[in-house]
Amino acid sequence: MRARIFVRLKRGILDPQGVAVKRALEGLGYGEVRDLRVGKVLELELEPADPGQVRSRLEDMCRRLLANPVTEDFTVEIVDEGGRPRLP
Amino acid sequence: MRARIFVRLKRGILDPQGVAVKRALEGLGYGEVRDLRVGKVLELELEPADPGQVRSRLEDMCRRLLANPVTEDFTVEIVDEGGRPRLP
Amino acid sequence: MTEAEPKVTLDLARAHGLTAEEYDRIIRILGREPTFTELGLFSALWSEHCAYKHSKVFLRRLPTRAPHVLQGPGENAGIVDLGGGLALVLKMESHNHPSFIEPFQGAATGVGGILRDIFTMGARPIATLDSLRFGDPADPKTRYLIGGVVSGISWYNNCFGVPNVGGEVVFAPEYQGNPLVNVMCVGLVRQDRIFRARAEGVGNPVFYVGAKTGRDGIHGATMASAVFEEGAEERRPTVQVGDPFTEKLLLEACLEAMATGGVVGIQDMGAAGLACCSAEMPARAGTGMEVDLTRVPRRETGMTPYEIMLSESQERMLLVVARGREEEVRKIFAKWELEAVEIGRVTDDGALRVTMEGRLVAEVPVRALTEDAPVYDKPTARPGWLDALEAFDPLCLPEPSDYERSLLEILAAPSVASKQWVYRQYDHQVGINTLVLPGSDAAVLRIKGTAKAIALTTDGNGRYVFLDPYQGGALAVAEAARNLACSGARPLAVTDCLNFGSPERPEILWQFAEAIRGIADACRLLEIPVVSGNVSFYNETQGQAILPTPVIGMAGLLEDAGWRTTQWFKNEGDRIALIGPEAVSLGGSEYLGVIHGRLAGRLATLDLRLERDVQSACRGAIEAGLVSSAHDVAEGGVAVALAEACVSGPGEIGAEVALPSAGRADLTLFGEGASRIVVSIPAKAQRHFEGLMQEWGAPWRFIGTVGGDRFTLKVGGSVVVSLSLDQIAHAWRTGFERYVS
Amino acid sequence: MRFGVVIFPGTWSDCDFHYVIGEVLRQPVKYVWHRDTDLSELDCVILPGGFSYGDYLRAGAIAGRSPVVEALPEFVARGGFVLGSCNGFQILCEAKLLPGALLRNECLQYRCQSTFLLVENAETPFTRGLRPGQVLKMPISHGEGKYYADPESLRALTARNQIVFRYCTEAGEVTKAANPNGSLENVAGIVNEGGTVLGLMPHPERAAEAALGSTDGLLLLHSLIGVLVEDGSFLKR
Ligand SMILES: Nc1ncnc2c1ncn2[C@@H]1O[C@H](COP(=O)(O)OP(=O)(O)O)[C@@H](O)[C@H]1O
Ligand SMILES: [Mg+2]
Repeated sequence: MRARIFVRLKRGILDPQGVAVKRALEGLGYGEVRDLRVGKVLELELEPADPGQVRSRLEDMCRRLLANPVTEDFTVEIVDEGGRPRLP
Repeated sequence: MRARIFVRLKRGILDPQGVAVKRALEGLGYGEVRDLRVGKVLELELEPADPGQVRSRLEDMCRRLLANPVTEDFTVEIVDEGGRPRLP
Repeated sequence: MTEAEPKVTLDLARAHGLTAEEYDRIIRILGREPTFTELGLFSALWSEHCAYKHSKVFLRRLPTRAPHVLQGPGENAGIVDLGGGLALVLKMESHNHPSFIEPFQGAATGVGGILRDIFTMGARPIATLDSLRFGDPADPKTRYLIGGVVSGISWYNNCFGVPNVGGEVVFAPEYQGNPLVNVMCVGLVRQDRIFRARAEGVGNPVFYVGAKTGRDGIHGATMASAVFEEGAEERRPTVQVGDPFTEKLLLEACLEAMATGGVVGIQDMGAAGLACCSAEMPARAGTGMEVDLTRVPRRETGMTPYEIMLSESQERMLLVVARGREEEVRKIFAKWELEAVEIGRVTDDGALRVTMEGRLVAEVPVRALTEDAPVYDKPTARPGWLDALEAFDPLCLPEPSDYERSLLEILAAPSVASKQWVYRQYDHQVGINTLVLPGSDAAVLRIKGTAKAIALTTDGNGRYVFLDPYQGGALAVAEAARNLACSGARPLAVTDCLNFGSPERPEILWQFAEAIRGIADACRLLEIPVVSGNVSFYNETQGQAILPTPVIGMAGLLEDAGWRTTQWFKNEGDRIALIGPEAVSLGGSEYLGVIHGRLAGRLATLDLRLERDVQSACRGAIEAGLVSSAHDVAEGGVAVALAEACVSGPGEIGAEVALPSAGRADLTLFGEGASRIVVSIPAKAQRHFEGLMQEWGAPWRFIGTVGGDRFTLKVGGSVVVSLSLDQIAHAWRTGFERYVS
Repeated sequence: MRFGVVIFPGTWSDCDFHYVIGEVLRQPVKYVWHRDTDLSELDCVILPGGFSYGDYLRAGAIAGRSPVVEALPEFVARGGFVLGSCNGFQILCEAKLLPGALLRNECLQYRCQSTFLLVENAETPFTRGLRPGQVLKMPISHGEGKYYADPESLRALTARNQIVFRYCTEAGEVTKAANPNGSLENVAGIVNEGGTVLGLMPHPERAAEAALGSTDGLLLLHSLIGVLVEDGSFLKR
């Protein structure tokens, strides 16, 4: 069973990395980028289990360790073998 | 128009951060995690344009700056407003 | 004045941390109710953090003048003369509350803030030091905090490119809910290039430079002045995020702009952001200021005037530029890819006038925000609990059955053990000035282009101050100066960071007042001016205050960099001498804490004249070229000082020492007292050394010899400790790491 | 030999290199701004340590696409030397002037400490004053210094003797314990095929004066400018 977890800075929190990368892209001629934010993605391979339960365990992991509640939001996706998200 | 770009270490390259996070999760009682890898996700807001063209511009950006071909793979996703990937 | 803003009431003022009396005072000053934005300005500038309302009357007792002081307290940082047209800028700040809420960003932005305080004076930062306090090392929360704080400091320091050359890490349960993160920075400036935070020159344009403004840290200043309660975690969204890269660009751009002569005054937007700068800069110059918030670069949409004025977004500065030089200044910031926007001008009417989209949102006399801020002389009271603590006699406790084990336990105590795990994460060499790296009593940095060097240290012992605030305060100064003496330096100046509980409690305020009295007396006798500092009150959780912790940052001068001396033994056959008095106490000692789990007793009496003579004697011997190593005897007593001298250097070397008995062996070995230094000298220098000691009138005695691969201690003729260097080194090297990795 | 020390936004070892070249070695040296592309006045370009562009995205990534770096291939083609230390090494790899990449330290922490380097190749212009097997003492200071190259590239590097320095013990043993960042095969520094572009994670400029603990870093610069070092064991260029 596979899942991915996105951890990103909360809206409104400065993302200096995003700003620097956006500016670098502009310098390379990619002016079409209006906004860019950099986050983390964790790709997990899990023991097979009931998807609903897996989702709630993953959310627990995020709250307890993977995301910093002060500065970050997270989303959890259970994905199929091709890497496409399954609907909840 | 929105897109996201995943940049991850190539398979075969040790991901010490992934190892450390996996171990920490085990310590917290999440033994169901068989494998975990940490990557980057860049979320972009772009000028509206033809999706096919956008995709190829994004792939260019990856090749020229966003991913290091020696160590990293990338995938590009054009997403709808809800954040769900549109099919190519 | 604006429809959208909430109506200001007493309740709203209270929610902003203002008292009813203070609110009345505002109405009296303005002759009307304040607008919402004005309320924000008053609440920020009248907060404890900005106004020092509870501490001002006590701080006046500190000696701040000396012929070499070029700038005392009152500016962003203090400045002392180094000779040859150079000056040293120094300042220390706390970032305790933010670091508890978000350790990584809290500590990182703490570094960012203190760096700006230094380069806003026109100086290039040349070193930082960090003084840290945490709770129980075995608690997972502590590990999380240390990990976050150290990596935050490491990230900001290293990315910015300033060496971190020293500091402290101390553990005590009293810091569990309220860790301390104090960072000191020193910078170097040419005396003709010193800048001040003054808005001089009516009509001069005011420039906003650096990062864009977001909703970061709004209310940070008031938050830092509020006692922590259960549920404090909910205040989290106010945490600021640092960008050391932008700060580095800001440093280069500011110094370049200052060098053109086009900059009149400059201040960093730190606590209370634009509000603080736009009030303090004209207040210092006796002018006024007009600011149009419409022009302030923003990161977010829909920000209100209140939010823009109070935002604590990092990496921003306010500049007053000489009229006619705008283009020059703008170009320099553009070169460094930074925003520089004219947002206002200096006026002559003493008012701060803030507009947004053509509307006037605040109009306040700047003096009202600064000089007219309330000052309190609140009651102090000696806490009753001290009687029982003082009455406790440590010698009523059983003597350890195994002194070797006790010594190893103390060496492995995380407050005593090696802090290499911390400082190897900090760049401590960038700038290629660091002659003595972290790991000795004080760091030493050369001053390029001269023969001179400076020595830097931070010191403070909350246990001592808790048991005896007056002596504890004085001891912190004495120890810092002693650390400098051991490295061969003569103290130049103090910057302090005074971390205490709530000043609204008479016992806490008494601790504060007494500690300051101690600091002041020590500084006066040792002739070291206090040139800058910071007060951090309200360090408590649920009514539980931290140990009162004044941290003393001190800078010293070595006229000849060649005098620099390190703490570790170097040569087989060197004689070991102990300079200083015999009198020690187990009261408040590390031994009592580690072995017996107690914090009680009386401290050994500090004799400041003796302290001065011991330091002079040590420095005299160093300057005469007689000393191979010098190490301050501090926490853990002489046994620990000697053991450290054996294993803290690049190579390990043993020692054989015989101490006269001072009563029980635990008192002799682990007793703590001021004014003591362990030195090693080549045998052939012995005569000369004896003569010098005589001259300085410092008590001293030879106690042993360097050499071999064992550490042996005799007390009153019998061997009480005989350990291999491996055993000692292992205990001391792994004691801290075992908790953090 | 005329040196140019490049400044990117976020570079911090620029002044240190400038000082060592100008004040210690007394060689002509100037700063080069990252937008400059005219390197015709220079014989050696130094890419110093620091956090160019904050090291955001990947260390050296953004600087690796800057105008001055884009001008380097031509500079090298006409015989110029390039020395990249720390962030400079990362930039050279990102710009593909050197093979491989530098990953986050395996310990996941920044490391500032003294290291020992085993000289593997004493034939390059930067090392001809050294002996193969010689051990140098030089500090490191980085968070992303773990050298990585795919097996094939690594084989090629080894075959062509492009690995110049490996982390070792004081006695010259290449051990795991002596490897501060998890670098593949303890690689600390490599050169391009021509031997004229050197990248290394350690800081030679911090090991250029006895007062700072080592002068071994000077040996690299001495080799380059052709001053006799050691006991005259190599010939002046
Ligand atoms: N404990 C202290 N001892 C001496 N000077 C102090 C102390 N606390 C504050 N000061 C001085 O008061 C002034 C205001 O301090 P502070 O508000 O901390 O500065 P900033 O606005 O940069 O944070 C500074 O010049 C500072 O050096
Ligand atoms: Mg400040």
